[in-house]
Amino acid sequence: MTDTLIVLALLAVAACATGAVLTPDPARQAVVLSVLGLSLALLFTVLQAPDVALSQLGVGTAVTPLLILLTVRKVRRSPRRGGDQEPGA
Amino acid sequence: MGPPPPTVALPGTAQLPLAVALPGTAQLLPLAVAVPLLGAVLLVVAGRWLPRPARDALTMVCAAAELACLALLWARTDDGRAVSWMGGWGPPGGSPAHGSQSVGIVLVADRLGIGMALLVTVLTVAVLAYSWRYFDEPVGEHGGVFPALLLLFAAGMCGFALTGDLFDAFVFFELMGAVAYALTGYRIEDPRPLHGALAFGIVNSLAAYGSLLGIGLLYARTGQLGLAQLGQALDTRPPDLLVVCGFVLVLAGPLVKAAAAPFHFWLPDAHAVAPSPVCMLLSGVMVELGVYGTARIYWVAFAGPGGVPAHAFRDTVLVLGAVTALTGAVMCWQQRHLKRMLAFSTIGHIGLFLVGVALLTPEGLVGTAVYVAGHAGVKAALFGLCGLLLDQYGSVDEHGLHGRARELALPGALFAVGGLALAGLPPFGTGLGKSLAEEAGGRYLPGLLPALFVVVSAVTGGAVLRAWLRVFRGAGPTPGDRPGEPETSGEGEEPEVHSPSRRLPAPLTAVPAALLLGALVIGAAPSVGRQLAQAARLFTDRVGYLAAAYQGPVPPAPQPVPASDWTVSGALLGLLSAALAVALALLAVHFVHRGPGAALNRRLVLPLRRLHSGLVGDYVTWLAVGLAALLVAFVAQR
Amino acid sequence: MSVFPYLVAGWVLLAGIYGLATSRDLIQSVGCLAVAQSSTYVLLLAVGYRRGATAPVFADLPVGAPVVDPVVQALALTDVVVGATVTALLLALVIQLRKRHGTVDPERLTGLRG
Amino acid sequence: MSRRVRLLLLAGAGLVIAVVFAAGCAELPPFGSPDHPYGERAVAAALARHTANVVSSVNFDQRAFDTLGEESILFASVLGTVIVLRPARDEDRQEPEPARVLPSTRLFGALLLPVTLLTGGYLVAHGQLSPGGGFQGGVVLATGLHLAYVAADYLALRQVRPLAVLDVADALAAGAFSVLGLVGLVAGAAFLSNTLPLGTFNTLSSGGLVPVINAVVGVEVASGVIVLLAQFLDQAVEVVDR
Amino acid sequence: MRHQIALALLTAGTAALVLAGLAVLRLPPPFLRLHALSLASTLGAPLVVLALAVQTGPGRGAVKLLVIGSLLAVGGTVTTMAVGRTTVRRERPGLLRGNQR
Amino acid sequence: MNAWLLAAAALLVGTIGPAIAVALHGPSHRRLVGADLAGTGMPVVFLLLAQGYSRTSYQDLALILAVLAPAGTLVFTRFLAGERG
Repeated sequence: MTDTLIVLALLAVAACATGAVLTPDPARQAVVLSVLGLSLALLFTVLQAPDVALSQLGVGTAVTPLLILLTVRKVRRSPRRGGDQEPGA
Repeated sequence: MGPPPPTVALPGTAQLPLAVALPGTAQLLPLAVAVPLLGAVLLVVAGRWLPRPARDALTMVCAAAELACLALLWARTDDGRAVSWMGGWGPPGGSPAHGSQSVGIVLVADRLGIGMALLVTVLTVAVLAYSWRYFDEPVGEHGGVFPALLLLFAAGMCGFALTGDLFDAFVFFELMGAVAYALTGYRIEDPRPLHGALAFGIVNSLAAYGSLLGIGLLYARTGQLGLAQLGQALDTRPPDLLVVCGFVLVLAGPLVKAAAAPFHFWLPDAHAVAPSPVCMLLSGVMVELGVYGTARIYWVAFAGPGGVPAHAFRDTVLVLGAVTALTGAVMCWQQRHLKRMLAFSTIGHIGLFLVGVALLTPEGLVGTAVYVAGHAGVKAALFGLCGLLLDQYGSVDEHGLHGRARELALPGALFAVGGLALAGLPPFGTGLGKSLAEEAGGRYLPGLLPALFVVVSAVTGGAVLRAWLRVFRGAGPTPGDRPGEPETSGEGEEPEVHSPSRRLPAPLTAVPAALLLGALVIGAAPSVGRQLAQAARLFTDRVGYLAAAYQGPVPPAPQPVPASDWTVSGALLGLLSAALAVALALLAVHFVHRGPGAALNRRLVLPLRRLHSGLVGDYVTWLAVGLAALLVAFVAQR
Repeated sequence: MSVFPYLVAGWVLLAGIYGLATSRDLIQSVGCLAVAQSSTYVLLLAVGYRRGATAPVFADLPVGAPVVDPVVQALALTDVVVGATVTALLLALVIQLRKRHGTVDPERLTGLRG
Repeated sequence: MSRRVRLLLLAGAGLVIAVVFAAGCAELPPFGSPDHPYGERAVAAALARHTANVVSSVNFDQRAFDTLGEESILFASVLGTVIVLRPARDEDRQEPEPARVLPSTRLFGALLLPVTLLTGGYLVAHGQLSPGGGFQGGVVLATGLHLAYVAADYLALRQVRPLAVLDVADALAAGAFSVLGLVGLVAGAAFLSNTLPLGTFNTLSSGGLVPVINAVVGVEVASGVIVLLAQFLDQAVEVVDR
Repeated sequence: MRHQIALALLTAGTAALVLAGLAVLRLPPPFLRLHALSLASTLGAPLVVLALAVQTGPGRGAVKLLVIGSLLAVGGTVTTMAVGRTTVRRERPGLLRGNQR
Repeated sequence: MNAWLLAAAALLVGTIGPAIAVALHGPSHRRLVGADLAGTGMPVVFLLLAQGYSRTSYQDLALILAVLAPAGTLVFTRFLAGERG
């Protein structure tokens, strides 16, 4: 059973990581990265590393995506390249 | 259960009578890291209130304390090693038999490691003196941040040089990396520094993560993180693919830091654009620490029977070094952006250092050590002089500055001397190092390796002399632009200081002069070479390192102390490369349009220049290609 | 199963490298760098795992119970901090770069070449 | 280098790396193997020092020097970010407008803010007993503070965030770590040695130096991350080109 | 007996959460997906938490679980509303003309 | 093998899996639905794991996530809505 859980968590991590690098738009990537952070935290928990999982929750799901989002917002709001919205939105 | 018996590590060396007042040898090691850290904190806290002179003085005091600490350490270690277990977590019971049973981090300093740390600190002091009146630094809230970052940089580099633990080395690697990215992007008003800093940051971080993966693999195999413990544990079974894979991955970080081709692309981008005082540190010592790290990791952990075979390391790194040296030299010759030219010349010399290390002999190592020390002085002086040009004319473009710096007599003379010293003119340290390394290389590949040394140092020195002739002497016609070719011009730089009409500040000339003098002393004073020769012998003594890290009695080093004196052939070769450099420079300046090499240029040089595209994606690709090539090379020679 | 976790770590690293090499947006590059870094966590913690063991926290555990390797966890913890701060620094550089260059597309940054 | 060439090179290199890495992994001890010599030693050492959370013991006692380096990286990155994002000569600050927020969001944020701060404090305080510690708690504290931004707006956040104080706190905490190391030297032991009384196993004050370093790290991480996020928020919300 | 109740609650909660997951996956219209979200946070998660609390029995542990459960329910509801608002703005800008900028 | 771990595995397949799948496709606000679902489902998984491994201290993970995940989602909705402030 524990092995099944570990395999599931590993698959989630691999899927999210692959999805994150294949997402060219940074705002969308930020969403995927936050899910990647969650999957990593899950993996760490099933690997019996709650300490690392906790910091991953803080960093991976909150701080890093927030920083990326703030950067995206700053970059998109700068006036020198007006009207540059998220493609497909 | 009670607390374990205190396992306080005591130094293996005799205590001087002074030791009552001064910290013990083992205590000096962590102090060398803690002093600049504390200094940085002080500066950040006090910097917002202190006026600039007080801040500069405080910075100097911290750097001087660090210097004193390391000098004391150098004096105390003599022909031995200082060992310090952090937190007192040494081998249980302090017994060497349990050396592999410790849980802590060990700092191990021999004179090469201390020497690197000393070099870091001396250059930091020089940089602080240089930037005394250099920047218009931000005031108020951000006051003191620049010197604080410099001190943190020094702490990171010293920690990396002194640590005897692989993961700890990674941490300090990242510390110097993070500070270096910030310092490179320091001039935010100019777009190019930010571009260069970003390429630097991404490529270096990626390589560091590669290193960490390697550390993970090696930990899984051995259950150790200390270099000595790791080496001993690896020796318990024959090497396999895992060891090769771990070795190459671990080396990714140091080799990228050392800018070995094809991991070097970030370096010219970063060094061309970083503030000149920062370039002095980056080119003078940080890049060399990559070579140092490579050598240390190989020697302690992988030189045993369970590691990587010596012939594999020697041949692979020799090729790597030669490719790096040639790439650096060719690209250096092509530059008109003076700082970028110096950056490529650093790559050329790094290639030579790698060749010297790859010989795996104390002779090659002492040559490299002297060369590194001399090169640090010369290269830092040249970057300082470029900063002076930037300060006075707002440009570092060889073509744009043509003849404009005629009135700067003393800086001009220093620049010329720097070029000659870079080419290996005796009796500069660069010349002595080159001669020693040539001799050691000649014993392995007669003719070929000495020729490599002569050619690379002549071309890089020649490029500097060419720039000197044009910028400071106004010689020859002004070269035209080369349309359609990839090129970085040095014009339109945001000046680093915003009062260009002022008088030339004295430190901008005095510091380069002092640095050149230092490079001269390294070559001319025989005691420097002799001490480094002893240090090199100690460095190559793996058994001794392991014993010292385990706090056991250290057997005397088996090899004899390598020679470290000038030889006639070495001096002649130094003169030859200096003469070649002068000839190349004169040819380039006066016969600029009549080159027979136009076809060669189009076929070979232009594609090479195109590869330096400034694209992070390309650089990452080359990083992967380089790693794959190293893997193939080491697997094939297993 | 005996090597699958290690292979996932390798896969994540290669995915990160691929993302970095093909990225057309520097913010996205920094995200890819974070992905590449997560491979190190996966490898370290996989190395430290021990079947049938639990977390090395003895507050609610009898002394002597089998636990997984605490050292790699400490290393991974250090690594997480390092990664987050370096990401922040790189993103700060991207912001300034955008201000000065007007673009975050690496292909349009042509100031440094040759 | 064209995109095609780059991809081809990358594919080739990736293939080689993948093959060698996989072959190397095959030589590793199989996943989940019971053999962890360093881990065993670390567990014994932590128990001997009365620290229930062995990871905290490794981070703050046995390998505290790593953590010193790590905190310096944090400190340096915060400094670097502050200096890179410092206001340039051609930029202005613009007072942000109050934002419109759903009433449910506002209420939720106001409720959650104290809960988050409490949770963060709890995580820091229990670092040597249960999973968590200075780093994790610090991040939660810092993120929690930004709930004020989510729930109300930037103006509200600025009122609960004494940035200058946090700036200094970050630096002082970084310095305190080194000073704690020096305490060992002054006491005649090694750098960063655990010279404090070890206390009773499984209580808040057990572990000697561990809870102290833990608290210092908590302060540094919390203030550092807040300053870091503040820089980015400033950029995203306040700073405009002139 | 307590264990049986816990298992029953667990089964129900898990079923609700899985149903929500499948619904999010299978329902193409974005607004219907939001219903699935609220199913997860207001029914699935609290049921599972309740199961755990029943299994733990009265005491501090159960209180902590219930606190977490209520946080989940409240947080899930609030975020669902916020996600809903964003979805509306992006997909049907006309619906919320008053809030448009 | 116990019921709690079994339920956790079921949630991973039935809830987290679809959440990841949704988070990997479409424009940001649709991905957000997946992220939100993962943010709701994952704390439950953590609680189940804590019970299944008989380690109550793992519950802190769920607590932290229950506090942080809504904050993260709210930040996303705020920025993706394209409003200022």
